[in-house]
Amino acid sequence: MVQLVRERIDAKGLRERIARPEDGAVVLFEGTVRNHSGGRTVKHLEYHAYESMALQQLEEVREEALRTHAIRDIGIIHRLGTVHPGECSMAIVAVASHRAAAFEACRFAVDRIKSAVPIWKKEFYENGAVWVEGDTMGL
Amino acid sequence: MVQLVRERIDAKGLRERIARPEDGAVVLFEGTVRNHSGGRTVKHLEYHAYESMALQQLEEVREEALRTHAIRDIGIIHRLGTVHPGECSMAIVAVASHRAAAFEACRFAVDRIKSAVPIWKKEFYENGAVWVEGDTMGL
Amino acid sequence: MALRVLFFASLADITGTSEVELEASPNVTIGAVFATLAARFPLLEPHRKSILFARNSRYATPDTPVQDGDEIAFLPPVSGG
Amino acid sequence: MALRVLFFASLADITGTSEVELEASPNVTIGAVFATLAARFPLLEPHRKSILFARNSRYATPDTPVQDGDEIAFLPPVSGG
Repeated sequence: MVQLVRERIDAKGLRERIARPEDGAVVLFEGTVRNHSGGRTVKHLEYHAYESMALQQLEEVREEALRTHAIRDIGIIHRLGTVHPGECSMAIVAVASHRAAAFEACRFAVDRIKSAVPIWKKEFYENGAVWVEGDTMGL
Repeated sequence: MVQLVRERIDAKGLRERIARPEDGAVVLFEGTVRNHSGGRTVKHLEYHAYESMALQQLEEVREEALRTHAIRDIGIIHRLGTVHPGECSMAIVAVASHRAAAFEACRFAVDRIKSAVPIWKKEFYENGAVWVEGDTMGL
Repeated sequence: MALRVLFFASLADITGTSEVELEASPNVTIGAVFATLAARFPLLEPHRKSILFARNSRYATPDTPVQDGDEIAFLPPVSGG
Repeated sequence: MALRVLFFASLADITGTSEVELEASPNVTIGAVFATLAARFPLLEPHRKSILFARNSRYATPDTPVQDGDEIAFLPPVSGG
């Protein structure tokens, strides 16, 4: 399950949809919007995406995580539009029999998303806003 | 915050108590009871603890995680008593500015708890029950 | 042949548009499409090295050939998560 | 001197009790307390190597001296989480 949403991310709902009684470990990662960045107070962020491509790429990240880690399932939700400090911009839930795979797959997915999925954030301050640009060296 | 509880663990509540708007990454680990173990169907588990010592040890794990990882906070809840398949037996939430520390601290805490905190589980099957014994080599 | 070209995030700010329609000659590559647009939007050129290219929602390289009806996208370094 | 000795999990099953009161001579160690109890509960002995010791809710070693009023605990390998 991969999703782009414009409303608040329901991380608990994602966990409930993904986890089953045969799983022994659930790892949930939430990226949350920080109220400061580079010494400036952040009022909010705006997330934009190349949506059709972002969904395909998220699905590829999901499939690669399933292929390369001993997990049973992994789900990803990324939020788009305006997100305020303290709110969740991305949630990933990985479930597995054992914790090592769940931790590693979750981390793998975050790293891949941050380097390969066409989503961008703009930080809004008291005065002004800038597009944050990541590092694509790893791609 | 470390806790031993006898009712269902409220992982979302834990997350909400621990995370603040200055955090950028939230990692939640849930150990969940599997419905099978070594080829046998598990009806339920029973967790017992040396409670006074377990609380002290959990607090030490928490403090060690805070000392050795760049996290802002970490909270741990472990359940005692009867726990059914699919239910959460332990939840750990680590929050940090950046995800690497949150992932590593959470994993560190799980590993330490499983090797150092005086809690034991007994698995109950259709017929019979056994105490599970961990590996204390790492202590 | 007709192409649809998409600009995202900072590149849309630079060009002042998120989308242009482009008439291109056959057998052109994505790199050539970029050169054409960099001539029209000179502020694009300094970003060339960091831009990622996509063709029909898939990552592509500058030497990927384009076909009639393709959707070409220019992507600045991503920053989701 | 008077000690309280606690058995947990499988060790409580083996001894049939989770707690015993013990009268011990002064300057005795936890290892000596274990030996006394292994004589009373012979099924304990084979577990000696895997048992962890605690004194007043803190991990201790077999050569830790015990004092009057101490709570000594014998812990099988833990399996929480």
